[in-house]
Amino acid sequence: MERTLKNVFVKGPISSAFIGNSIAKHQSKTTIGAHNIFLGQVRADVINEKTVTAIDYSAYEDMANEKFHEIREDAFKKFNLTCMHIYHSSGRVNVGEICLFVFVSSPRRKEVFKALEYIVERIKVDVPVFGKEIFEDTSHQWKTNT
Amino acid sequence: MERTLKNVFVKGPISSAFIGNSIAKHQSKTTIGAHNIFLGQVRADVINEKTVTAIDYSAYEDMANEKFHEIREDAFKKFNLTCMHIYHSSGRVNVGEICLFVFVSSPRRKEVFKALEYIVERIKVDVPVFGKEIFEDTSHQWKTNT
Amino acid sequence: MELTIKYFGMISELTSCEEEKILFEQTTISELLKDLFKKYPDLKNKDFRIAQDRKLVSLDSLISGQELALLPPFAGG
Amino acid sequence: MELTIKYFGMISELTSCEEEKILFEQTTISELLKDLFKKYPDLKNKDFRIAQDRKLVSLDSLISGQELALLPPFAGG
Repeated sequence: MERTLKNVFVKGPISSAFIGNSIAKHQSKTTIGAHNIFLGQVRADVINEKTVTAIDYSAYEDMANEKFHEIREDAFKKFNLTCMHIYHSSGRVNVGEICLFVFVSSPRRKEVFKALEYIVERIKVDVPVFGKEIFEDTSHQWKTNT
Repeated sequence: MERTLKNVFVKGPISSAFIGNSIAKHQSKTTIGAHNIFLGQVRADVINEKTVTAIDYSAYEDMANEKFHEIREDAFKKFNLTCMHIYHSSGRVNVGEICLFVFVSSPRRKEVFKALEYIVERIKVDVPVFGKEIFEDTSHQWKTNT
Repeated sequence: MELTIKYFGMISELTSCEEEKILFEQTTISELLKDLFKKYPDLKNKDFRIAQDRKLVSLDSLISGQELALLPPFAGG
Repeated sequence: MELTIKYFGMISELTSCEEEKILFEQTTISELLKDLFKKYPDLKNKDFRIAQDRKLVSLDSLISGQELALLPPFAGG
């Protein structure tokens, strides 16, 4: 089943209310037995004695949305999932705020654990998103995934 | 670090608003980089042509809270976690509603994946919780974890 | 001596009670179970484990606590 | 022929633009890069990969698309 290309990017941080609401929407899907949610949150890392206050995310959005789509298709093929949602911030996300929200659901728990880790690792490696870590003194450096 | 014994049980289903609120509370913890949330949802399983409409949960609560505490202590020892929360329903939870909410947070994503799966598997095996699956016609059967 | 026995899930359906206090003279769990099987013959066919003072114990354990519990298969989560 | 080149993250800081259109006669990515290194000498020291029409390509790939992108290390999530 081919799914249409979605825009994964949301402007600014992903709110806890949005996440709660997304969970609520799944209560009508009564074949689901297990949900697994990953949230990436911006850390106040200290780098050379300067503290990160925000990350400004940019992306090659056209390519990124294609990559998210590929990851989604691959995950649906590999795992028995009922549904899957991915949201990533673009623009400024302050420390303590959420920049990535991945949500998978399945009849069975074993599937969601495997699927969620697979999806998050693929996002880190495959998706052209760039992060400018902004320090208190407004200087910055570019984040690299490890 | 010894933590005090908490009561993990909440009466009835766990609401999406409660989960959203719990996420919001973690935004002040700026060493956290990754959250992982597991939600157990009651499935409308069809068993011998009858459809489950709810599960009525009961537990040996004193022992269960001790076991949850043990699992929590063991997980903090094994994994680099910033915090961990577990909530389980008691009483009636209808199909589509949430009966288990496990929430782990860490500076790093690798830790949360391992920790969450560990905790959920231990809960399934070690905690004396019992589930009466109630069918449309009000007959019932007792659920067993697989 | 007096002992509280708690029954859960499908076991409490069978015993028609969630808890009872009994006077006992047995020394091991399996000795005590013999009495319970007399009182509740269907219990023999059920799958359950036993906790003493909230810890799982084996059948040959000595009875030393105040509270026993008969626990059918777990179904949490 | 005309080609759009997109720059992202730390690369766009170095080029001081996010996108430019160039006329080119080169056949491979590495040929084109030689020209870009002349224009932006610091680019040589940077870690980046190249996408052609939104797919990663190697340096010896032929230029066949309309859009190239210079992508520094990814930092999503």
